[in-house]
Amino acid sequence: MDDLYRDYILEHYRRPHNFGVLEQPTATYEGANPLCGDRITMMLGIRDGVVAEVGFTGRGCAISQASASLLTDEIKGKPVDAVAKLTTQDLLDLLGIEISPARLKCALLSLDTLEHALAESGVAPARGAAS
Amino acid sequence: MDDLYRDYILEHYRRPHNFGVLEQPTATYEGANPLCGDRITMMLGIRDGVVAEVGFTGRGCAISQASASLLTDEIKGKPVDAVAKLTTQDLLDLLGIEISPARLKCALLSLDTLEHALAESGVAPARGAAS
Amino acid sequence: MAIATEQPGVGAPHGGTPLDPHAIRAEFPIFRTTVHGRPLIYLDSASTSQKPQAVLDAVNGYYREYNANVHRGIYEIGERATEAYEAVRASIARFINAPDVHEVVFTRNATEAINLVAYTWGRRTIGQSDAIVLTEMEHHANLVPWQLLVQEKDGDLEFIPITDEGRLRLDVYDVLLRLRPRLVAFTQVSNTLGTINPVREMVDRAHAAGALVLIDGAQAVPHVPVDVQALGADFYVFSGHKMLAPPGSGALWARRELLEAMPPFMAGGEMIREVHLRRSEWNAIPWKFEAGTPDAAAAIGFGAAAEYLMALGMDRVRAHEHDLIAYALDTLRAELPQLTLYGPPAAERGGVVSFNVPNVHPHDVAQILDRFGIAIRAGHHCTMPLHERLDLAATCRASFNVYSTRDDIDALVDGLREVVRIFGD
Amino acid sequence: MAIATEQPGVGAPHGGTPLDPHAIRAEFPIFRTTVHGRPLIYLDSASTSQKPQAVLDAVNGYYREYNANVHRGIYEIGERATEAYEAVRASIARFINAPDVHEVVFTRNATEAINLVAYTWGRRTIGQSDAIVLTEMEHHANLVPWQLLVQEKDGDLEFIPITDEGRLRLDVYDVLLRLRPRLVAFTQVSNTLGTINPVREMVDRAHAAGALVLIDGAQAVPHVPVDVQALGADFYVFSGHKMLAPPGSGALWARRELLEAMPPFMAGGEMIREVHLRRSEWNAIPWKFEAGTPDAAAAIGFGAAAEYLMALGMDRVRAHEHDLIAYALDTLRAELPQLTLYGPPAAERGGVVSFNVPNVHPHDVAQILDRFGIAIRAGHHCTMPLHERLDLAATCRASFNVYSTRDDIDALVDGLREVVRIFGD
Ligand SMILES: Cc1ncc(COP(=O)(O)O)c(C=O)c1O
Ligand SMILES: Cc1ncc(COP(=O)(O)O)c(C=O)c1O
Repeated sequence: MDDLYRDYILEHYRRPHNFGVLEQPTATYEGANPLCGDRITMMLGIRDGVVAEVGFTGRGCAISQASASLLTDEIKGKPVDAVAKLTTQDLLDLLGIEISPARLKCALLSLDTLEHALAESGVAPARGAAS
Repeated sequence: MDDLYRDYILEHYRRPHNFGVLEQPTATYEGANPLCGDRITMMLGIRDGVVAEVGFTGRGCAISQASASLLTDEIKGKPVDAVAKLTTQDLLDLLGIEISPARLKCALLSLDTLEHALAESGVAPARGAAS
Repeated sequence: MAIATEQPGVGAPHGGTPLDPHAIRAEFPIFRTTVHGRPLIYLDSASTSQKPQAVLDAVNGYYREYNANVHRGIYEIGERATEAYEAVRASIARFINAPDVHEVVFTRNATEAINLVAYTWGRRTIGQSDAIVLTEMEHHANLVPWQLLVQEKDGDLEFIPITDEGRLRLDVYDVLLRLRPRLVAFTQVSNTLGTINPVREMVDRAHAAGALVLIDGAQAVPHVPVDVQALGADFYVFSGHKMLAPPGSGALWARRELLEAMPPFMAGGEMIREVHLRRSEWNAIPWKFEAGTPDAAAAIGFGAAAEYLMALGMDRVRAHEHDLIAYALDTLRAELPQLTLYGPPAAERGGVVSFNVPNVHPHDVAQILDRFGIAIRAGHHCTMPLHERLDLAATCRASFNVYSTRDDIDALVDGLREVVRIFGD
Repeated sequence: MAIATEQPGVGAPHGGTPLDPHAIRAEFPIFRTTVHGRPLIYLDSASTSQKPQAVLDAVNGYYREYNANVHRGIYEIGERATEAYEAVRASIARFINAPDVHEVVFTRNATEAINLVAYTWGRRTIGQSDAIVLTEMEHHANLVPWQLLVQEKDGDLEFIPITDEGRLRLDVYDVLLRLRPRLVAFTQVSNTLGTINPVREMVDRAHAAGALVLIDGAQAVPHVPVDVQALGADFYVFSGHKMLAPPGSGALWARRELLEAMPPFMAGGEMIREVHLRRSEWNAIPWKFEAGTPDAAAAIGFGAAAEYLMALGMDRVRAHEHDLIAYALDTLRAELPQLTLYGPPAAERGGVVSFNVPNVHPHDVAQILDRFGIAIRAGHHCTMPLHERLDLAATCRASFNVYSTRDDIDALVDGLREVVRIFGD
C-alpha cells in the first residue's frame, strides 16, 4: 500500500547488505541522529584510491538502514573520487522512493556518515557535510 | 456631549478648591501615578481629631484634579474617623460621573494620597490602601 | 519493561454523566479535514491539542472587534481588550483554584514558565553545592533549565529513579531529601508513560525537608482536575496549547510571597512602574513578569479553553479519558499481543499510551499509520533520559483528549495490524 | 520644544504608484466595527496594528486544517505545520533582506528579542566598567534590559542626548564612542517623536570604535523598507504585531557567527540536540534559541503579514505614510495653531505625530476623542526618560499604518476642535 515501504526497501531493512564489522578498516565513523535514535557506524577499507571494502553496523528505522545497505552496495569497488562526488540526489535516486521532509534525516544519515569517514581518510566530499 | 466632562467637573479642574500649600500641615503626602504623570500632594492640618485644614497641589488630568478638589471639600471640617472611613464608592459618588476602568486610577489618586497622609497621622484608613 | 498490573485498591475515577465525545468532536472544525483522503484520527494530543470552535471564535472576535494593545489605550477597544485579557487571569485562577488571581503570570508556555523560575528564583536562591531534585521521567523542559542553573551556580542535580512499571521510587526520594535540596521539581503526569505521580505526598515530604516544590502541570491540566492549593505546590506551570487553547499561551502560578520576592525576568514595557535613565522600579505582580506587548489573542483563547473545560467538568474529562486508556490497553493487549506497552495501569495514568512494535522502528510505525490518516507521535517525546533509562531509542505514543473516541482506538488497532503485515513477523 | 522646520536637501520619498488606502482598509475586518455608534478611526497603530483578512485566514487555516506541533510529527498535518512554520522564516528573511534564513530567530516580540541578546551575548560579553551606549529616546524595551545587565555586571550606560527637534546629537555620540563601548543599541524610528535615525552612519561610527550595534526595528519594519545588510547591523529586532501580524510573533536577526557563539537563552524541548541527565548539547541555530512549543499560529500569521507588506511594496508604504504625516502636520498646524507638535519634519519621520493641547491632559484628550470613535494613545508611550528630557508628563500620539487615510486625520482635527471647545481656552 505504501510507496515508502516497497518490497526492496523492506528487504534491505530485514537483510541489509554489507552489514558487519571490517577487520582492518582504514576509516571508521559513527553517525547518529539523536532525535530519532538512529545510529550507523560506517567502516571503509580504502586501497589504491578505491573503496575496496565497506561495512556498516547500526540500528534505526527502515529508511535509514535500507539507505545504508543500498549506499554501501553502490560504493563498493568504486574509486574514492567518484564516491566523494555523491550528492543528496544520488542517494535519493538509489532509494527510489519519495521521502518526506520529516524523514530526510533518516535517509541521509548513511551518506553523512560516509562523508565523515571519507574525510577521516583525507578525502573532501562534494556536499561538504563533514566540514 | 460627554458625561465625564460635566460642567462641574471642568469647573473643579479649572479652579480647584483648596488648591495651595498649608503653612503648618500636620501631615503631608505626595502621591503619583507614574503611568499617567499625575501627581498630587495632599496636606492636612488635623486638630482635636478634626481635619481643620486641607490643601493640595499637583498636576494631572481633569479627573484626578477634580477628584482632589471635590474630596478636599468633602473632608474639610470632618472628624478624622469619618474621613478614614471613606470608600472608593464614596469618592465615585462625589464625582458623580461614570469612570471607566482605565481612568479609575486617575479618579482614585486623591483618595490614595489622602489615606497615606492619614496614615502618617497615625489614622488607619478603612480601605487599607496605605498599608 | 512491561505494563504493570492493576494495583489493588486503585480504582477508576467517577465523574457523573459521561461525556459524549462524538458531540464534543463536532465542535472541533479540524475533524472535518481529511488526510490522504481519510478522516483525521488525531492521537497526538499530548504534543498539542486541537481547538474547539469556541476558542477560535474568541480569538477571531478579538481580531475583528477589539484588536488593541492591553493596559494602554484610553479608548473603547483598548479598554475592552484589557478587560478581556484580565478576565482570562480570573478564569485561569479558577481553573487551577489559585487563591489570588494576581498569582497567575501569563507565559508563552510551560517551558518559559520553568525558565522564568530558574532565572529569577533559581539564580537568586541556588548556591554552590545546593541540590535540586528532579526525576528520571522529566520532559526536557523541566530538566535542561535546571542543568543550566546548576552549571552556573555550581549546584547539584539529583534524580528520583523510576521502577520498571514507570512509578517513581519514593524510597529513594526519601534518601535524596536528606541532602536538603532547595527545590524539588517534577511532572504531575508523565508525557511518555502517562504516570500520574502522587503529588501531594511528594510535596509534603519535600516541605518537611525544607524544599520548595515546582510542579510541571503541562500534561495534567488537560486531563485531571487541578487544585494548586490541595496539591500544596509552591510553583505550578502549564501550557495552553495542550488544553485546547492557542499556542503562545501558558501560565506560571506561584504563591504571592514568592512572586513578590523574585526579581523580574525579562525587562521592558508593562513590567515597570517608573523608568529613569539609570534605574527603574517594577510594577506589581503579575505584571512585573509580563514584559512587552503580550499575546492578547492567545490569552483570550486560553480563557475560552479553560471555560470550555470547566463547563465540561474536569472530573468528567478524567472519567472519559480513563475509559479510553483502559479500553486502549485492553484492546491493544488482546488484539496485538506482540506489542510492548509501557507505563502503569489505567487508574494511575493520564491520557497517554506508549508502546513499541517489535522489530519496527517507531518512525516507520508512525509513517505507515499516517497513510490511514492516523497521527501518533514517534520518537523520544522530549524525554531522552527516560528513554535511556528504559534502554529504548524511541517509542510510539498515542494520546487522547476530550474529542478522542473508542473509534480512534479501533482505527489505531487496524492501522497497527497493517504495520505488522507490511513488516512481516 | 516645537516642531522643526524642513531640512534643506531632505525630500519626500518616492515609491511608484501610490497605495490606495481605502482599498486596503476594506481588507481589514475591524473597520466594519463601530465604537460608540461611530466607525472606528484607529490612530494607535504604533502601539499595535490591525490585521488584514489575509493574516486572519492564514491563522484560521492552520487551526482548521493542520493544527499540529512543529518539528515533531511524522504525519501529514505535522509535516505541513513544520513546512509552513519554516517557510515563515524565509519570508521574514526576505522582508529584512537577511543573507541566511537560519539567522532569523522567532521571538514573542521585540522585547523578548532584546532580552535574549542581553541574557546571552550580553552576560557573556559585558564586564566591569564596560559601557553600553543607548539614546535618550529609547523605548523601555531597549533600555531596562541593559539596566539589569549593567547592574549585574557593574558596567556603565551612556546616553546619546537629543536636540530640541528630536534628533540625536551625533557630536556627543562621537565623544561617547571614545569610551570604547562594547555595544551601541538604538531605535531606528522613535515611537514617540517619529524620528528616523541615521542608522548606517551611526553603525559605521560604532564599528570604527569597535562596538557592535543592536537596532530596535519595532517602529521601522511597519513603515520603511528595511535591509539589515545595507544598515550594517549586528543585531536587529522587531515585533510582528505592529506590522499587521498577530501578537506573539517577532524576530531577532543577528549575524551567524554571533548567534553561534551565543549560549542558549531559555532551555527545554526543541533547542537541544541531545539530553542526558546531567548535560545536554544544543541544537543548531536558530532552533537553539527557540525552546518549547513555539506559537506556530502567530508565526504563520507573521509570514502572511510580511508577504502582504512585500506585495504592497515597502517603498509605497513609506510614500503613503509620508504623505499622511505631511498632511497631518500641515493640517494640525493650520487648523489648531495652539497645539504643540513634537519631533522632526515629515521627511525624517515614521508614521507618528505627537502633540499636546495646552492645559488639557492627554488622558482627557484621548477620552474625549474616544467618544467620536477616535483611538489615539495618551501617556508616556513607554518612553518615560524621553518625556523627562522634554519635561512633559505625557503626550498625545496619533500614529498610522497602511490602512490610514487623510479622512482619519480630518476626523482627528474635528475631534480636537471639540476637545478645545469643551475645555475652553
Ligand atoms: C510534561 C511536559 N512538560 C513540559 C512540556 C513543555 O511544554 P511546552 O513545549 O508547551 O512549553 C511538555 C510538552 O511538550 C510536557 O509534556
Ligand atoms: C521602538 C519600540 N521598541 C520596542 C517596542 C516593544 O515592542 P513589543 O512590546 O512588541 O515587544 C516598541 C513597542 O511598543 C517600540 O515602539
